[in-house]
Amino acid sequence: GGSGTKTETTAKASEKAGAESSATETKAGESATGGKLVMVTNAEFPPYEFHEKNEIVGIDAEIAKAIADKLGMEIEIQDMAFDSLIPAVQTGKADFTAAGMTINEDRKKNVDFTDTYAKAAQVIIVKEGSDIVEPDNLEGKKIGVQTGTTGDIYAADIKDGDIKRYNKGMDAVMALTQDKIDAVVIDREPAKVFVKNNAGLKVLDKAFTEEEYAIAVKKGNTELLEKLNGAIKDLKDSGELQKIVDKYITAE
Amino acid sequence: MNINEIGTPLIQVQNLGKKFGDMEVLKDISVDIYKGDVVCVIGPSGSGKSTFLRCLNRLEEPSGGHILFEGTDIVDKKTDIDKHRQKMGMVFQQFNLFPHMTILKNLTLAPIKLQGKSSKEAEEQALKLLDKVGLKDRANAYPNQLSGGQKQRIAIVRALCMNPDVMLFDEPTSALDPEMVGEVLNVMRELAEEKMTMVVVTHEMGFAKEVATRVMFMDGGYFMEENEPVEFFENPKNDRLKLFLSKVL
Amino acid sequence: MNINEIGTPLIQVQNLGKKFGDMEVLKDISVDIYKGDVVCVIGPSGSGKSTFLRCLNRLEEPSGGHILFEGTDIVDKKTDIDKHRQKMGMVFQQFNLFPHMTILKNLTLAPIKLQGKSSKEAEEQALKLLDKVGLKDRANAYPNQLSGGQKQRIAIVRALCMNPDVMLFDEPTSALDPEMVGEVLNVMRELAEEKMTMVVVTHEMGFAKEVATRVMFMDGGYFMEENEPVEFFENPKNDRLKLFLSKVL
Amino acid sequence: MWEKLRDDFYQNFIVDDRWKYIVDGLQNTLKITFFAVLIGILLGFVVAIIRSTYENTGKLKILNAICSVYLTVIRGTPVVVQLMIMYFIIFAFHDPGQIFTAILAFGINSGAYVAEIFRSGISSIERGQFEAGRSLGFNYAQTMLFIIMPQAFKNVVPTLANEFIVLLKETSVAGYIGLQDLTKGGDIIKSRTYNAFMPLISVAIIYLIMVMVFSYLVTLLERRLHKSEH
Amino acid sequence: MWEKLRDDFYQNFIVDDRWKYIVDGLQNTLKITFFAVLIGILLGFVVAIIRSTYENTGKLKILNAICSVYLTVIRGTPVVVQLMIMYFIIFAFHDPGQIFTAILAFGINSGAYVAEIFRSGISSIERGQFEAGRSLGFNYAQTMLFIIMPQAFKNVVPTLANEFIVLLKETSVAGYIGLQDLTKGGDIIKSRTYNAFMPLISVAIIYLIMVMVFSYLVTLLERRLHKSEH
Ligand SMILES: Nc1ncnc2c1ncn2[C@@H]1O[C@H](COP(=O)(O)OP(=O)(O)OP(=O)(O)O)[C@@H](O)[C@H]1O
Ligand SMILES: Nc1ncnc2c1ncn2[C@@H]1O[C@H](COP(=O)(O)OP(=O)(O)OP(=O)(O)O)[C@@H](O)[C@H]1O
Ligand SMILES: [Mg+2]
Ligand SMILES: [Mg+2]
Repeated sequence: GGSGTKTETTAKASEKAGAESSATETKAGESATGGKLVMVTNAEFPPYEFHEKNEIVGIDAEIAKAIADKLGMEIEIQDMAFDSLIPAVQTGKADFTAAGMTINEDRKKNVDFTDTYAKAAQVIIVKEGSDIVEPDNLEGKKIGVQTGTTGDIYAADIKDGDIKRYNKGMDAVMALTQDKIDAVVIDREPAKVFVKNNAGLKVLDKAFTEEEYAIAVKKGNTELLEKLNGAIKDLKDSGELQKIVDKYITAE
Repeated sequence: MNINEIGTPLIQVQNLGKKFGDMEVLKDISVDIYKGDVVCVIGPSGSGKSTFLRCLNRLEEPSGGHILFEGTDIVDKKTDIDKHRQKMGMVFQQFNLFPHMTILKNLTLAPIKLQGKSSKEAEEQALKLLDKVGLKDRANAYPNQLSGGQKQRIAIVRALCMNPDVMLFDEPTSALDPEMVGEVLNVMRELAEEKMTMVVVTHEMGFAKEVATRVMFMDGGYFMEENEPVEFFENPKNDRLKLFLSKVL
Repeated sequence: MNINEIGTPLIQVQNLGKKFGDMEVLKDISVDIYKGDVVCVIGPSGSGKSTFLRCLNRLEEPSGGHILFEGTDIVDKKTDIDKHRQKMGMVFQQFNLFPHMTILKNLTLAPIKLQGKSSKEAEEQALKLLDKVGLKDRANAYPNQLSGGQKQRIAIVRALCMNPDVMLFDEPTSALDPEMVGEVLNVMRELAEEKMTMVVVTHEMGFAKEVATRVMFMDGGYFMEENEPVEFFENPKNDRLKLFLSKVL
Repeated sequence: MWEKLRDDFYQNFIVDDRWKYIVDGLQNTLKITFFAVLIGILLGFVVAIIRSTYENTGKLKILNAICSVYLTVIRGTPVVVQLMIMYFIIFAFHDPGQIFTAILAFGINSGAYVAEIFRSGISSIERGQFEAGRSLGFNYAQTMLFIIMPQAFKNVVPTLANEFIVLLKETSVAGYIGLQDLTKGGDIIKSRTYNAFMPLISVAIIYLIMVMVFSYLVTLLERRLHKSEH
Repeated sequence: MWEKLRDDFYQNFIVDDRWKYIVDGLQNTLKITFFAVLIGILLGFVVAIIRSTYENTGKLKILNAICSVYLTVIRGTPVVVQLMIMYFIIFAFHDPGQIFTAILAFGINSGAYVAEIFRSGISSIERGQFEAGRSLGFNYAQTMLFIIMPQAFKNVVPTLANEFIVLLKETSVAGYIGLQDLTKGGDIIKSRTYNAFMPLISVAIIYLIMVMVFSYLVTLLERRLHKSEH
């Protein structure tokens, strides 16, 4: 993160937002605030976004900061439940959301997505020694997901699946370690982090689905969308994007 | 008959009726109360004594009839009843002193707020009256620090502080321990001697006999009998009154 | 002196003391109550009359002294007080009928549960007693459907249904409308005529004069004076008693 | 406007049978509430008896101390924290199912409040009733059983019935342990349709209707108790 | 065991200054609770006055009807649903900040309960007080102002103080709108350390201490009010 783009934890940040947005009320436009971009995310999704040292950090957070730097704007990151992210963007509470969000048709109806910035997949976490070895084994099992994620949406199609929807991926993982459920379907990178931090868990080799992440903005906000796409392209071309990803992912 | 019957009555009750829902508690009551009258109302429980008294200052809204107080029909909705109530002191069985104020504050609140008296003026008057009932030294006490008899004497003084033209009493001694009844009745007796007009609902037959100018027997929503005290108690005519007197005397 | 002073007393109160915290309400009281005695206790409010009466069946735990009831010291913690209470009927100022039961159930509950009587037996006795107080037709009513005087008569019958050896009354008519006092006193009068042993805290001087075998004046935690009713009321010796009588008579 | 509402309705409830989230959630909400109330009443009753007995007789000292701790802890912490502790800590190594966990957590929570309802019910019975019982010769337990309890219970029935309403609303945080109750049902729809209005308002209306119907029943009950002759 | 606890403590609170999540969260919790109570008392007072006036005099009919709807809706739905409606629907197009939204939602919720506290405070004053005031010649408003309200207010002060405790616990669901309150603070730590015990129990203990301290203050207050001579 560069200077002047320090993220803050939600509470402080939002207070500041309140104060500043009233000060810059005159600048009516698509963006919720003036010279500042408000991003919402669900900061329980390592390595893409998570709390560390009273900041929200992670791949998405850093990409967002880099984009803001490119656009010469300030960035402010707010944390909320995953299923609230799109409503927050739709209602203008935030300018965009970068939250390891997969592009899908339903979402496209409600928000506009930028070009993708990462490949992703929904994978299956199980306990070591589990009899679940591939996606087809999930039939009839208790499956934990995070409410509103693509994992949740696709898991709903599993035959006889007993879906337990948690507000946070971590709660699903904790339920798995406590044998309350049989498997967790969640995005690959967070899955790796969870498995690393919790002994006795593993990620199945075969992914549940393959997909792509993108940033979402309010429907019709083409001005911002184009700016974001431009910035993402720059970041990709300059290799900066890869550097950010490497910092969080390939280190292990 | 009545020695006080001179000039127009202070209170003229005309065809007063009061219903609670379907229950007719007062039925077509007409009675005149003159200046200086001490009217004692007796009768069995539930006969409507309190209701009658409370209609007099419209604490109960009459269902029919008129009550002329100093010439004004106070049953009329257009009458500013608050104004007339200032001239009608009321004393309750349960005292109803204001527990969050000192005695002095209890006595001066209404004169100050309603009659525009200065604190000083109001307090002087209050202390004078307190002295008369022997409670001057309790001026700064709170009601809960007083005995029942003391509370009731304060309640009487509170009403007197407004310089009322008539005093209404609803069983003022019924909530008192027996040895305190006397001190309250004494205050009322003095009031009567000073020619205060009074309407007193009471079970104290001795008081009625001695102090009243007229005693009225209420039963079933009517005044069944009315007379001077001696005649009333020694020569009751109505059967129900006879029965009632046989029980309580 | 006392016509009933034959044999051992039914209740022997010896050096009875009672404190509430630091306040000594009863101070070293000794008195004997004989079979057939009708003891009336009078005195100013707060003098300890109720406390004395309630110590007699240990509704209040005495702080000192002994109470021998039929020879057993009921102050002793080892005594099964529940057993002795069955022999001591108690009548309260506030009636304390059980509002969730019919009159008949009120009367038969204790005899059935405590004396092992059959329902039939208990009901027969209850109805007989109800008849005596003129309330047989209300057997299936609930307490709230009765007047105060009726309630108190039922409360007396409830105590009588246990065939007690003594009846304790705590101001049984103080909560009643005046015209209902008589009916309750009549029942008590009959009981006295049947030689029931009774201890009665009361403000009804007429009753005490007429019915009591002994009248006691309590003040400041002592019995200040005790005498036969005529002497007691006509020749009071104690100054405080004189003052008290002057107020209430 | 009308068009839009109809379209929203279609999107939020008809497509993919999304109304099922609501219906399933409602069932769970009712199930949890009902059983939690039962546990709460049972627990509260026992605690109230222990505390009243201790207050009146000085007996049951240790049980009373335990009850005090229970009341302090449960009344001193938010129910959602209790729920999570129940799920992630107490049942860390054994899973009795989310519904059961929720029932237990809400039941134990409710018990602490019901205990106070019962206790105030008992102490609302005039002391004279107790004395009348004792003076007839009944012992403490008999007096409670025959005389105090029947009256106390009648007094608190409406308040107890109200506890159902209180719990109905409280269970709305059950989603914290991944359980799909009514509120979570709305949440799930919201996460599918990215539309907050329709699911949230619908959920609110369903709660409102349930509370109003139940309040009405409580009123009827109160009136009947009032009318009954005793 | 002891070692493990110390280690857990270090992991959960010391590493990365994680205790800050708790402290920040606690601040938000207190801030929300405090201001929500203020709003609640203000709102509840106004509503209670309107309803009492209507009951006693038949005036203010329309205001009274509005109050009825307010009470029914707020008391008929869970606070967490109200919070989400406030955030996602009512403030859909203008964001006053999460803290402000929470304060408003909890304040409006509290107001409905406080109104009932006030109303029962008013109706706990014996009718005789009202009649004594009126019979001296005071009008309705004067009687309320000089005689009823001062007594009612004194009666309900402890219950009002209690409302602070109630709200303190209720704000634990503020995390639903992404706000970092005390409970959410513990959640964040939990999501970093994969350890439920230490953060959850710590959060519970902090709530418990706050509630106990505040309850104690309420008791002191009650005693003082009781002692005061009036
Ligand atoms: N507010 C009310 N609503 C309905 N009924 C009432 C009301 N006030 C009084 N009553 C009924 O009106 C009748 C007369 O009551 P009132 O209080 O005037 O009697 P009373 O003669 O004063 O009796 P007491 O000697 O017991 O005071 C009673 O039957 C009573 O129940
Ligand atoms: N449970 C109690 N705790 C503390 N003090 C009490 C208690 N019961 C009675 N007292 C006090 O003991 C004193 C005597 O009370 P008691 O009820 O025996 O008087 P009493 O003669 O029956 O009066 P009354 O005629 O008013 O019934 C009073 O000062 C009273 O305040
Ligand atoms: Mg009356
Ligand atoms: Mg007494």
